[in-house]
Amino acid sequence: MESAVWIILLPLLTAFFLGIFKLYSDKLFYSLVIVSMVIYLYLLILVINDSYPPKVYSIGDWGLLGINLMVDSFSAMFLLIIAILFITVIIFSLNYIKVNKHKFIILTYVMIAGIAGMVLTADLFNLYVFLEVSSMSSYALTAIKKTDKSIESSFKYLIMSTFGSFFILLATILTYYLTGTLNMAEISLEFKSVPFMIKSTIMFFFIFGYGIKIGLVPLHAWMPDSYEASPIPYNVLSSGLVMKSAIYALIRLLYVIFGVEFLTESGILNIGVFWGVLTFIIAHTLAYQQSNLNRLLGYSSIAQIGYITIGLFLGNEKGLIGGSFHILNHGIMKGTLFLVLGIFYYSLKADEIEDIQGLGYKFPVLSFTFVVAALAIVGLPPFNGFVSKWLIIEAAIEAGFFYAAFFILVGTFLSLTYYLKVIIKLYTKTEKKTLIEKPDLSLKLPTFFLGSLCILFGIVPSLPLSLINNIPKFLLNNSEYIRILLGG
Amino acid sequence: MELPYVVVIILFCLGIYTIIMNKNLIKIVVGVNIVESSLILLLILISFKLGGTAPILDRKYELVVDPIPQALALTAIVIGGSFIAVMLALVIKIYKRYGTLNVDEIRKLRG
Amino acid sequence: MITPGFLYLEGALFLFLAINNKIKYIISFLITTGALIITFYLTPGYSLQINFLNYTLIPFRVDDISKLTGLIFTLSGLAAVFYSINISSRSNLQLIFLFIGSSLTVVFTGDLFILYIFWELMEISSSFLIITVSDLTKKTGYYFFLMQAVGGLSLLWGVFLNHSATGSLSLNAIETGIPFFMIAVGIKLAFIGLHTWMPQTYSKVPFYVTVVLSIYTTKVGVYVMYRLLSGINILAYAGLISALFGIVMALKQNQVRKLLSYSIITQVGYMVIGISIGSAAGITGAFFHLINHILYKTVLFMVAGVVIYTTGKENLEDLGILGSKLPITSLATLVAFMAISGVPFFNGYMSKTIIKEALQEPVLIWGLNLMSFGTSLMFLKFIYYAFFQNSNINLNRKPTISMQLGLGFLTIIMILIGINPFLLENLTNIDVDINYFDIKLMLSGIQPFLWSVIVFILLKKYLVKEYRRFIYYDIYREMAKIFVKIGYKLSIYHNGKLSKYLLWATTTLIILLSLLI
Amino acid sequence: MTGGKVVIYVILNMLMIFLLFTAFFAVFTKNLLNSIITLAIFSAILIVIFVILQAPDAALAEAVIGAGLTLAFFVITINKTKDWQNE
Amino acid sequence: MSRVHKIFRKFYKIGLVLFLAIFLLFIFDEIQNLDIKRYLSEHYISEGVQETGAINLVTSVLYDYRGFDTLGEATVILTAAATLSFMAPIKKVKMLGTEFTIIIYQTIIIIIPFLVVLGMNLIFFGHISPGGGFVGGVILAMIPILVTITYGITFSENKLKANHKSLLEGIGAIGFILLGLLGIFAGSNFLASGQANFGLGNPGELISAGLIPYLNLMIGIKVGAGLATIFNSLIKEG
Repeated sequence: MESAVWIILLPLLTAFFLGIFKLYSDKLFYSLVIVSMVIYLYLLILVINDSYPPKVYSIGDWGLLGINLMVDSFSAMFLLIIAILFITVIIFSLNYIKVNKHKFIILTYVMIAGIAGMVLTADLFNLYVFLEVSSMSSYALTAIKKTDKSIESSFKYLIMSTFGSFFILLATILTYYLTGTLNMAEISLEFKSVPFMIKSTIMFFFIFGYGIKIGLVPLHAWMPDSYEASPIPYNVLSSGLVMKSAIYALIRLLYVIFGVEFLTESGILNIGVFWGVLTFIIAHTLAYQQSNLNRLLGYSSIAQIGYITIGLFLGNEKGLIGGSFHILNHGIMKGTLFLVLGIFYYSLKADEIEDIQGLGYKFPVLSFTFVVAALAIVGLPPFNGFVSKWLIIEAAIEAGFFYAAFFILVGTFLSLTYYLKVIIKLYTKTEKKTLIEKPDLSLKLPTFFLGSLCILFGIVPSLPLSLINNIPKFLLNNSEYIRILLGG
Repeated sequence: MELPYVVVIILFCLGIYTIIMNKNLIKIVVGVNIVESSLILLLILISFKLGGTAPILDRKYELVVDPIPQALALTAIVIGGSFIAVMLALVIKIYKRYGTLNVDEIRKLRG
Repeated sequence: MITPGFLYLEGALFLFLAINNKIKYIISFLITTGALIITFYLTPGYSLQINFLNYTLIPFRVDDISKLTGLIFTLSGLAAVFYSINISSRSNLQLIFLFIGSSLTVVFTGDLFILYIFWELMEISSSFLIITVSDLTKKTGYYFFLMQAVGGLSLLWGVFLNHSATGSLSLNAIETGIPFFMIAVGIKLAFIGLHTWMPQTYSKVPFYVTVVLSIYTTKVGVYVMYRLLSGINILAYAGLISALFGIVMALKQNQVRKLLSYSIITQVGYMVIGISIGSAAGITGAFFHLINHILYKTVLFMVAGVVIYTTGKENLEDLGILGSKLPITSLATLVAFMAISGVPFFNGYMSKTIIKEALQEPVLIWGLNLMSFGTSLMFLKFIYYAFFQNSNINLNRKPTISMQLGLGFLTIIMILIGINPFLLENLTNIDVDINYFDIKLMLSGIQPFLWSVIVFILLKKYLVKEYRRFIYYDIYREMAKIFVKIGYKLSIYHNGKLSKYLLWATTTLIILLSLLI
Repeated sequence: MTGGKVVIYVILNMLMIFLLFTAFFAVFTKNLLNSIITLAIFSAILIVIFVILQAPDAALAEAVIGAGLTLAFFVITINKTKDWQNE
Repeated sequence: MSRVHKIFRKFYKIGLVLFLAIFLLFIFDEIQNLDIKRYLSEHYISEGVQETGAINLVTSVLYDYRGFDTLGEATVILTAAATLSFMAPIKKVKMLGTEFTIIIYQTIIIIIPFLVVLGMNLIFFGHISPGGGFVGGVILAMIPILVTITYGITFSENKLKANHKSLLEGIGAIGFILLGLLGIFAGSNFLASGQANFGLGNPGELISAGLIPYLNLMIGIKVGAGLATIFNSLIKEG
């Protein structure tokens, strides 16, 4: 299992080398970007392939004394998202980004390293450190356009998210104080003897801290701003990876450290489901009001996070599968939407709803991709969003949360209202617009790739599900996970 | 309950209070700094054992304080320092763009 | 997989190859006739299964009713496609193929999952057809799509409830969630109260789209109603009420396609009554009526289309173009009129008779008479404008050959069925032992028509006079207004003040912590 | 415990009180420069506390980063934004 | 916004914070009277010196047991430096614009060598005495910072180019990872020094503790360069 650590090291090394190369030669810079990207893809596939049964990699060969990385199906699913989105975004941004291109690519690599660390690590403080790495690069990427709005949104993001990470750090310290260790498995063994009150307090600190980074209503307020003001390739990663990595870490902590029995008895599952419903209802209602497309898609991302939260907080097998599948699908669908929007912005600086009027006849294929992704994210068959929503609703009914299941359908209707608004504007004829710049293949290819995945995963959902179906084994009964992590 | 922990809690809440209460950006950063210091102090406190010596074992020792939280504290200090640097840079930028340090007047993004 | 539905769906794909018109004709001809032939040679009882996400689904299953419906769908599909093939653009033709294909799949499906999926596909394709077909129909398409989406989602919710209760996805085991199925079907059927999408849509979109939509949308609703909710007697009275409502509304219209769409509501009333009786005779009558109704209503919409195509206007006065100037169209109009008002020796008569024979309750029987009375009344208005009102409009272009082909084709079939009603029975070996040409039946069938003629002659000046556009209160728009208002209030709250956001965050934290105490 | 330890203990608690005072002053003073300087004193007291708590590494790090660099950053910020009247 | 409303908001916020404080007090009080286990740190204290060869346990934890965290925080500093450097505009801005007396200038020149020695000392004796890469690096970073403060940004940028700083930073970071990779090449895992039996030497000497001194050096270079970059960019802000 040598390659697990490379998942984190390769982007870091690449970023550092790029930092040196950008001083000297552009050719070297871009060739290194391409090469490392290809190698990284290969490594990811390698790790994803032998992710079952889970493997443990111990940094410095210290075993339980040091930091361990662990790859199980949940992390493998997330690595799959990284593999899909990261590659496409890098290819896309090679031509798209105009200002601070080198810095953008370097920071993206750093962010990917941080996210990979969050995904793989099995150590509490290490999780915090990598969270800070990815957050720091996210603030930088949000501010990278250096316009007023981007600076402002980056500052808001920074303050809010630091506010959250205080509580994460506090909870981490308390956990160490109570258990004397930082390894997740040992913590969860020690936690058996910790009184209920303190345990649930620590849990609430974790939930609050990560909730700000996830963007659950009403902790979401920084998020649409950052979407509106940051470059579109980063928006893809932000909606696909940053929010998702936070919810990944939260779920990992809740299910592995605290265990599902504690979650049920402390009633956090009900709170989570209710919170998810609240989140997507309010986010959909707000998204209808937006005139800026980035902002609209941002609110829609918050809403989708609501669905994912419901799925993952149901605490049953189907729910975990559906939620994880929706994480993957939402990354793909929102990525497609953002990339199409990016091409529109690239070719005629259009990011308001008014500006895209009539583009359906100027870019027929791109608009078709947009429509497909929009219908998929609304959750209409036969696209991938429908399958995961079906799974989530079924799980909700199975767990007895009928109101959640019903409101998911209401949310589907609400999301249709604003996406249909955009689509109709897209297909409303208007006077000729002049292209500022013609989009070339390196912009269109990633977009079509993601769009085709929307249809493929909708018609043949068994492809990703074969990987995802193993997830509940190690989350629902964490004893399995603990046994493997302890090297038993 | 010992006084130092009370101090830690008071500092923590004071920082939170500053962040959510104060309208001045620099004051907000000051609050962030105070919260981080309080957390570092907490780390050092939980590492401390009465009568323990520093974790540098070049002489005879009978009781040594816990080295792990100190290492974590080091990490936390460095991370906090870099965060504060970024925050201050953003504050300067915002001041140059918006001409104000009042947090409520920085609202080009809304809705 | 060569089922008629999938044949149409593949046809939608093949049309990407259609670089010029000839290939377009060839592909459309092959697909439509092929589907017709396949459907004709289907053997009832045949079914196939696939596995999808640990369900076993039955995407294709044939029995008598579905074969009958499939036949009429493919037949009218052939007619509709050739009626509109010249006028519509290629992408719209693809959408039409998609629409027809998905409705055929719905007809032949064997479980709720596939049913839902293709139900949604129908609504998506039809909505995009409406949206992309012209610039005037954007708002209409938006309304249509949202309305249909509500139907689809309530169907889905019903499916979920039923699945969680019974654990099976089969069409026969409907136990819970009946109201949601009712809402779904009712929206498709343009039931009273849920009908608001229909008149505006059918009157705004181009006429060939109206033809296609009017063939499939409501009829699929009828078919699914038969599958899921047959034999719920109370629905018969509801169908009666909605039919009478349709008559009242139709008599107030002075635009051809609005009148026709309200008369659809009326005609659907017949089928709802027939299905809700639940007896075999009633269901057979309903489906024969479905066939006949598709035939003559399609013809009438095609006539309206010809009028629009030739004169460019579509008020009832413009029907004066009919008559000597358009011989074939006028003939078709007369036949369709006789058929729809249930005159013996025309096809409307037979199915109405079957339904009437299947009824027991006197209320329903009298309601049925009233319905046929009103129907012939409204179409007398139609005919009056068409022939008896001397008008001096002259056509500015001649109807295309393909239009007249589609028109004539259907008219001939209508006449055949009318003269030999046993044709349908032999075709789908269902026999209802009714002697259609028994004098008593014929009298009872002709009576409403004669009454309506008399009434029309007496009350002509009230019926023919110009009504202003009938204003009605649309509750759904009001709900939408409320939704938008709430959203506006919420977005005002996000006023960009960081301190406010932090306050929200802290409050959330405190709420979370106070849950512990 | 022995006398020395008692003395240390008392000193520690007094330093804690000072820490609180400095923190409150840094927060509630109107003049930004004062609050920054107070923050430096705050860090200084923190360093002493760390030393008393047997954490020389943390003390050094706090000295150079917390007291040194952060103060410099703050001073620069104040200097860049000094032409803004505080209320 | 009316005055009453304002006052209400103020008290509301104070109430929230007070609630939080009381809650935390309660929780800490609960925690105080639990028995705490420290077997991990006890293992470090008893075995750490033999296992890592570093006398300073904090350093051994920071660079050997939990070296991965150190890599992460080094990355954080690098990211911060990159962020500030792209946010800083190209044009140079004088800072305070105050002129110092000759004494200051001379003193700085005299101080610099001492700072170098101090920083290097802290770095290289990091595994023996308090200090280590971070502290030493900051001390090294003080040199360009002082130069900037006294002689102005232009002068210091001429003395030590920004490119060179970022080059140094990259070298430091890459060196850290490469040293870690030595472990893999030696047949063990990433960042293994003791396990991959690099000579631990006997504790207390300068050349001991396997990789730790070199890791210290790398981190020192990196942190120094990074913080100098951060400072200069902050000076150039606006």
